[in-house]
Amino acid sequence: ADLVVYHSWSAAPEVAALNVLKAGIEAKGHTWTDIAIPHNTGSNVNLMSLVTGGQPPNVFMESNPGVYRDLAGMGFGFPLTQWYTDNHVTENLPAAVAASIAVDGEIVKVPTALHIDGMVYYNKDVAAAVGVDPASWTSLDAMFADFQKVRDAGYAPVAVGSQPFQVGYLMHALVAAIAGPDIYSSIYGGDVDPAVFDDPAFAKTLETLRLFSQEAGREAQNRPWNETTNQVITGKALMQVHGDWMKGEWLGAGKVAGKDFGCVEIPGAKSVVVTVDAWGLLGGVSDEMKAAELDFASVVVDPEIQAKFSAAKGSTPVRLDAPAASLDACSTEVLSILADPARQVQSPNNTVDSDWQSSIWDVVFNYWGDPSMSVEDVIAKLKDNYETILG
Amino acid sequence: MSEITIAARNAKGEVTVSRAPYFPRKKKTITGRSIAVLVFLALCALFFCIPLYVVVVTSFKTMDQIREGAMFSLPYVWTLEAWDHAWNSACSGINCNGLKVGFWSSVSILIPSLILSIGISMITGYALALWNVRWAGAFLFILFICAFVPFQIIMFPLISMTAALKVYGSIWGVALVHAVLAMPVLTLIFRNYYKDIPQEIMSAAVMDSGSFWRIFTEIILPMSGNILIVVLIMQITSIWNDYLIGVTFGGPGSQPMTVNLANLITISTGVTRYNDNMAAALLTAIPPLVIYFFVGKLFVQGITAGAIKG
Amino acid sequence: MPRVSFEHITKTYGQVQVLDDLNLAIDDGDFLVLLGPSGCGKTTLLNLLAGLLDVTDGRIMIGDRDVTDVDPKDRGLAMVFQSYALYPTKTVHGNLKFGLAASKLPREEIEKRIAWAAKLLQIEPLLNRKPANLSGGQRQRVAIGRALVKNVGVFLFDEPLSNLDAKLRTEMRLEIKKLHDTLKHTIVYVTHDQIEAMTMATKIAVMNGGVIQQFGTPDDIYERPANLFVASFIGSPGMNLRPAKLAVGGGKVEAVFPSGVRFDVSDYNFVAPPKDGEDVIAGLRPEHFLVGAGDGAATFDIPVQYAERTGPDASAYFNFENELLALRVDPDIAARLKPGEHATVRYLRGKANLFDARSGQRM
Amino acid sequence: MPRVSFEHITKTYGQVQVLDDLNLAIDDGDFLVLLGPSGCGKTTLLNLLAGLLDVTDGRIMIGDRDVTDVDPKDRGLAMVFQSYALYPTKTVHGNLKFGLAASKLPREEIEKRIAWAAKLLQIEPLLNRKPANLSGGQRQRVAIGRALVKNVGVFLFDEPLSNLDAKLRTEMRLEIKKLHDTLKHTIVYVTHDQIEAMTMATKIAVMNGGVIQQFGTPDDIYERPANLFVASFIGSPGMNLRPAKLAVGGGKVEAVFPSGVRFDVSDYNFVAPPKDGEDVIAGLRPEHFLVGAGDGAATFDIPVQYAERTGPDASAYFNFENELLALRVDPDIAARLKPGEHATVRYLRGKANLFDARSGQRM
Amino acid sequence: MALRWSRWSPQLALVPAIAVTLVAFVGGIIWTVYLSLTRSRRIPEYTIDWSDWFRQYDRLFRDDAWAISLQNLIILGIGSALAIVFGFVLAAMIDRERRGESFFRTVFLYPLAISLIVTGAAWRWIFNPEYGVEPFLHSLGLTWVNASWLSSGETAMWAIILASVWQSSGFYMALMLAGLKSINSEIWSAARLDGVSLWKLYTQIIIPMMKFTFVTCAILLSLGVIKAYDVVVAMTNGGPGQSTYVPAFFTIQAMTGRGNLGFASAAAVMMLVITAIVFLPLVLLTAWQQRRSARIAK
Ligand SMILES: Nc1ncnc2c1ncn2[C@@H]1O[C@H](COP(=O)(O)OP(=O)(O)OP(=O)(O)O)[C@@H](O)[C@H]1O
Ligand SMILES: Nc1ncnc2c1ncn2[C@@H]1O[C@H](COP(=O)(O)OP(=O)(O)OP(=O)(O)O)[C@@H](O)[C@H]1O
Ligand SMILES: [Mg+2]
Ligand SMILES: [Mg+2]
Repeated sequence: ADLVVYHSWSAAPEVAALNVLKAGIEAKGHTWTDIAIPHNTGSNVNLMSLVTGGQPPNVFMESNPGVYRDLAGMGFGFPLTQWYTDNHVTENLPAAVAASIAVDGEIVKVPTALHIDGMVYYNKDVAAAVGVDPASWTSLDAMFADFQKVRDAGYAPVAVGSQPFQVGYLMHALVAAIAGPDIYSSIYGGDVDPAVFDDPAFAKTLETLRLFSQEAGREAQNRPWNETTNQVITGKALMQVHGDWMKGEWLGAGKVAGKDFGCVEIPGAKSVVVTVDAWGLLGGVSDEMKAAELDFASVVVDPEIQAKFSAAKGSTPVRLDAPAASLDACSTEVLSILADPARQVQSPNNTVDSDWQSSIWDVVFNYWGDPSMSVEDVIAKLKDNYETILG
Repeated sequence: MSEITIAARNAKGEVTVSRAPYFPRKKKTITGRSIAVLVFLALCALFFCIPLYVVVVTSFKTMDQIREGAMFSLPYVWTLEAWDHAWNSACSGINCNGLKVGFWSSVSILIPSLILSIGISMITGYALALWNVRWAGAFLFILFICAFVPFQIIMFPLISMTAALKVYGSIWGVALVHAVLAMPVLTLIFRNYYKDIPQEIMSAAVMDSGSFWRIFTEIILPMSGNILIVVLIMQITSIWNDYLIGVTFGGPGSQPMTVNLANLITISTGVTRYNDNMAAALLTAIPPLVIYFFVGKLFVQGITAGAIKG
Repeated sequence: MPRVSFEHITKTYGQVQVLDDLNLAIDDGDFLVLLGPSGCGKTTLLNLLAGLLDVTDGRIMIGDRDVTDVDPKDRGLAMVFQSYALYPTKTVHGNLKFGLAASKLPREEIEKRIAWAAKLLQIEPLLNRKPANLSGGQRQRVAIGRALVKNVGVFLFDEPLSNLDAKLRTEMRLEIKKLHDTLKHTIVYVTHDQIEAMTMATKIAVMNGGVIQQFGTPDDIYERPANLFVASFIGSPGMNLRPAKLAVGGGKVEAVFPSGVRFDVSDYNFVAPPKDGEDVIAGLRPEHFLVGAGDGAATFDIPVQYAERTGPDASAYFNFENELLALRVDPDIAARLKPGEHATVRYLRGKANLFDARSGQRM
Repeated sequence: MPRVSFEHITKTYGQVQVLDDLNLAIDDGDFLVLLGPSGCGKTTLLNLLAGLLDVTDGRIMIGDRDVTDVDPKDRGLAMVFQSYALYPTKTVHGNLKFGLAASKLPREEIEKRIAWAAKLLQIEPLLNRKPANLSGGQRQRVAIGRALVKNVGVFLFDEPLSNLDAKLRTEMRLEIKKLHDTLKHTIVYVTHDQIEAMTMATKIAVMNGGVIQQFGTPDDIYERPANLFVASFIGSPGMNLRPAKLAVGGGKVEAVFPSGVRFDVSDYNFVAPPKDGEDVIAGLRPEHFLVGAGDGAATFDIPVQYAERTGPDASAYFNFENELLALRVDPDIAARLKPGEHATVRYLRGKANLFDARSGQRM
Repeated sequence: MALRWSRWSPQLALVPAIAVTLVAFVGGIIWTVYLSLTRSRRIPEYTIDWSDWFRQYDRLFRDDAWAISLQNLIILGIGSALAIVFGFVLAAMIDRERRGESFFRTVFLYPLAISLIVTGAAWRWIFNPEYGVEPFLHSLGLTWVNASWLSSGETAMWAIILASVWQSSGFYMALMLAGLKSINSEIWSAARLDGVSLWKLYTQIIIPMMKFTFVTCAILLSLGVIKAYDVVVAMTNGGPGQSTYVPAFFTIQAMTGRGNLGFASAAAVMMLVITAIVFLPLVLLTAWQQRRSARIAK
């Protein structure tokens, strides 16, 4: 059958990874029709308008649980729990993955890539030249303490891009790392509790974010994350804190993990944010099409293909039983971090109302760009938004 | 009688020959004020050309040179690599066939969109301006209001409507939406233009033929040259440059070139490949630019001929 | 070729009543000129006949047919417009052909008619040109041709000459008249130019304010205007209109002007017997004055104001009772009239017009 | 009030030569009318004088001043435009005042002049209106007012009446003439209307193709046209122009028409002695014919084509040597002329015009 | 003149347009107004909670980004008005100095042909503090220049205004040129003869005479300003912070970013209200003027 695949990827590593899947699909006798809508041009509304317009794609990349609920409400739900059990996939998934693919207790997504949202990737050459070792940092204070050295050596300590999405991700990674999983869940989890905004740990997080923002020069305005990454790759900056998908950029530039660049979690992190990129399948279609969609799912979660996919994309396989030989230093690091289920929290994309999330982004981004805005202002604003949106 | 005029003219001819200028005058050269005006205009023209210059120059540079900064400098080596890449192998999603794919789908969107949007508005404008229709005044007023309605306010309803008509996600869906959104303004433009067609011509045509369509095709349509040029140019550029409608209403295979371009520009690998981006941007802009350079004169003429009025 | 008649026609635009209970009948083969000042309703009347406007009340007959509600193209008439209304994008040939658009005639018949009209109007060499490339006179002929090919009995013309310069106008006037003489169509012709009306019409209807003031032959209109409006509208320089009092007695009827000048109107063809002391307006045409003493209805000894020569003629203006009195005189005589000097002028017998001062009607 | 003269003026637009070595001098207080067909260069000449166009070659003098390179506003003249060119955004008062903008006059002086002009032109009640709210005649007066307030010696008018209807045109014509009689300004007035030219001018310059064909008083122009162009341009219906051959002999000079009719021109005022057998064109004015036998320069017995009445007059057209011969006749006589019948007409002595058939110049 | 030839064909020919108007526009607006009263998220919900029907608007009025959007709308409106002024100046100069008319016209018009999505890239780059004009000017020694307008919330709107003036001036120039050419040439002659200074001539005569053209331009301009979306996406994507939000951008953002159809609908409805407030006076003015000029023509 002809599968219409909707996604928002078009960076080279992403496309390479998609091609891995495409080969798998075609091996099963299906064809792949591509609809690509870039990020930040309203991808999920576009998905919903495709659905409303009566042209829903068969397979779509989507994490937001709300979308799945909406689709189920419109008769397009495609429950997969049974299929996962029948095919013995569930038992091989890390806890964070298993948690993120279920919506209201029913598995509806097909996980394709695993990332940690806040990882430190640093240029080993720069580190060596300056004489700092990020792997040795045990706390953020230690990290900031080394920054002066980096500056003195003529490098930027940390590359940042002033874009809502980069700042938003950094923020929630910092919340998980500094304020810890409980506060994180009270903000970015399914049930928001505005009381945690008053927690001193949250204020500390904001102060830390301010430190990062001070690293952003005028030229950081609107700088895309791949350019940010590129500053580190080309040795202009020491490090970057971002989702580990930036590894794709490193690999794309022909660099080798562990040799050219290193990766560590945010120093002293109390917990890490796990992003699972996942596909949704369209229900309410013919049996033939359902079979084809399930073939797609089986290709995606196939351990061999996972390994190849991850290598291409720069992600970590979503299965614990993916061939270990294919893992690079950073993936190994990620999997080792994920060994402790208590230190994992889910990406907001999987849990939280997009309205709420984007309001946090707005507030945080304003804070980032406006030095005169105080921590108290942020907290007041967030509380206010909470009243409006969820209250 | 004709002989006579010739004779008179001959007489005048003879006088002319035997004459020398008595008060010869220096040929006037350009005045100071003219120079000032021309200099000012030239500076403005320069300002207007800056973005185009930057885009063009960059599209011919290598990435190495671009990294040096100096965006106003000329390329050290002129290379067509970026153009080739943008046209043939740039990726949009999983398909790396370059912009040429989107180019053709843009063309195939453009044509039905033009026909539909101009067709409906033209006939409506004609009926409103030259025929006696009921409630014409009220309808015109509503159209006038509609012309001001922001697209956003009816975007969502339009999705449902095109879905109900089973044209969502196809070229026809995009064409229909273009026609709907352009209809109020274009109708007003056509109506204003047709209003100036002498009433007597319509009277004559009604007495000669009386057929609505026949008068339209044989008399009015051929008289619409000026306005058609203006509207065509306006519509070609706005349809060709449209992104939002294409991305919202175009399904797989019917997304215009601008969507490809956005895919290319918004996310690209590693270093932003400015040269590729600029080449792609130029490729996207070429058709409307070509039209402007060649028929821009007619556009201004059309406007001057009263094509667009309040 | 049918008779055309308007019966009790009323026309209002919104609140404005433009025509009010108008009646008019045109005989077969007549050349009727509708003459009147701007805005008097001439075009309206023509458009009603053509069917381009709806009547508010009344009936329009062409021959025995009530055409009041018939579609314009089916009324069997053809119209020539002021600006010709040629289709600018069609060639002359195309213009003539489109005139037959609704007729469903066979091709050959259409071509035959076009050839006939083109020949008649001498526009054969122009058939492939566009109107923009024609001179004013040629356009005019094409417009007439477009009407001719329709082969109908009634022709309407709406000020077809008013866009032309004086010379061409004279020529086209003659051509239209010749055409009428040849083809004997019934013609309704609108103009506000009295020369046109006088020279072309077999009948003139003088209109004012939506009302027909007088309907008659050109001579009637000029020589025996029915009322003050017609009297003052026709003629250039206009008729001199002066208040006077009738003096009946001694076998004589005289009009006495305020200054005491007595004007003999005994030979006037009164409609009703004149009453002594009645207030009248006397209408004296400039061309019926003669300079110098002699026999006449009256003799004036009045000062010259000035004289002007207009080419073949001259007009002289005298002061009579503190108003200008216009006379048409010979240029040679005009040259001799010196402003300020007195001169004796007399008025021809039998040429005066008298109007009731109150009703304005001819007496 | 100064004398104006054009000396050897040449004007080209790009490649097109519009005026060629033109010379013309206007005396102080003259009312000069530039008369000619459309496109002959009248407006060009006026604009050169006003300084709105630059001459290509030649010199323009106003009084003793060479103004060829002087700025329009400093030439000391005022102009009234065809479309009046009133400033639509200003009131009448503002229009008059704006015309003095550059003059740096004291306020009171400006107001005094405006009051004077407004009074003279009777536009006092209109001073606060905008041009859009004025009638054609009122606009005309304001335009003249704007020129008057400038208090200059030379006035230029570019077809100021051509936008008006016939009646208003006659009135305005008189007003302008009166104004000239009162103020005695030098006036240069452009028109293509010969009636306007004949009635207003003290001098007329007839132009054609950028060349002055004749310069003289209205009578000169009408009675003694200098060449065929002037002869055919002036008069309506136009002069009848017919080829003939001179027959000199027996103390008589005669023009013999091809049909053999002999026309006695012994009393003609030849510039050069007439030669026997010379080819000439005879110019006969329609109004110099008389119907009936009697004394005259020639007698024709020719068939009537048709006659038309134009109100006070009538024109009759005869067939003479297969072309129409136009005559002006009395309406009563016209009524008696039946198409097809022969009639005898004669031409007044001493009224003929003769032109050299080759050069077209008056003999 | 109202003519009688009314038959079925013209009425029928209007059916598509009337259908489009009623269904798409009138229907669409009603639909959106309705949605703005619901709690619709990504897909429409059709239940209205009447006890709290105003919630979306309530939220909108308290939303800082919305306030910024409105403020920016005004700034953009005032700023873009420069396009009219600039367009007029260009037109006046081209009209006076006929040399090179067609060349200048083409140059000033070409930005209209290109989508800002395309030229936005160039503009962003021009304002880039690393590669753009600023380092270029600094290298010329003009180190006091700050041309990195996109980097700060205070100046980012300037960049947007500049780009939109750049894009639209040509169009206004064309309209103005048309207006200027329709002015009777004798007015210029009269003014020259009167010795009126150019400044006075333009300010007191020409510009007032062209007020109709100016009103047209103003209508088109405000239309463009209210609908402005592309230019923001192309130049700043709303940033820095939310400093360059405008209502149209806000609305789309509410739909795409926040996935909140009800909220977006409320914003869209407010856009319509603003449009009405801005245009009603203009529309009435135009209608009044037209009636007046029609009366004068009589
Ligand atoms: N559509 C209309 N609405 C209102 N009044 C109108 C309309 N058309 C014409 N009129 C009025 O009707 C009257 C007669 O108009 P009509 O056009 O018949 O005059 P006319 O005699 O042809 O004048 P003209 O010589 O100027 O052509 C005028 O007063 C005119 O203002
Ligand atoms: N700007 C110009 N460029 C080229 N030719 C011109 C220009 N202005 C006038 N002409 C030509 O010069 C000739 C004289 O023009 P002008 O306007 O002086 O005529 P005119 O006698 O005033 O005619 P009208 O009676 O029509 O006003 C015409 O043939 C005209 O075509
Ligand atoms: Mg009329
Ligand atoms: Mg002229």
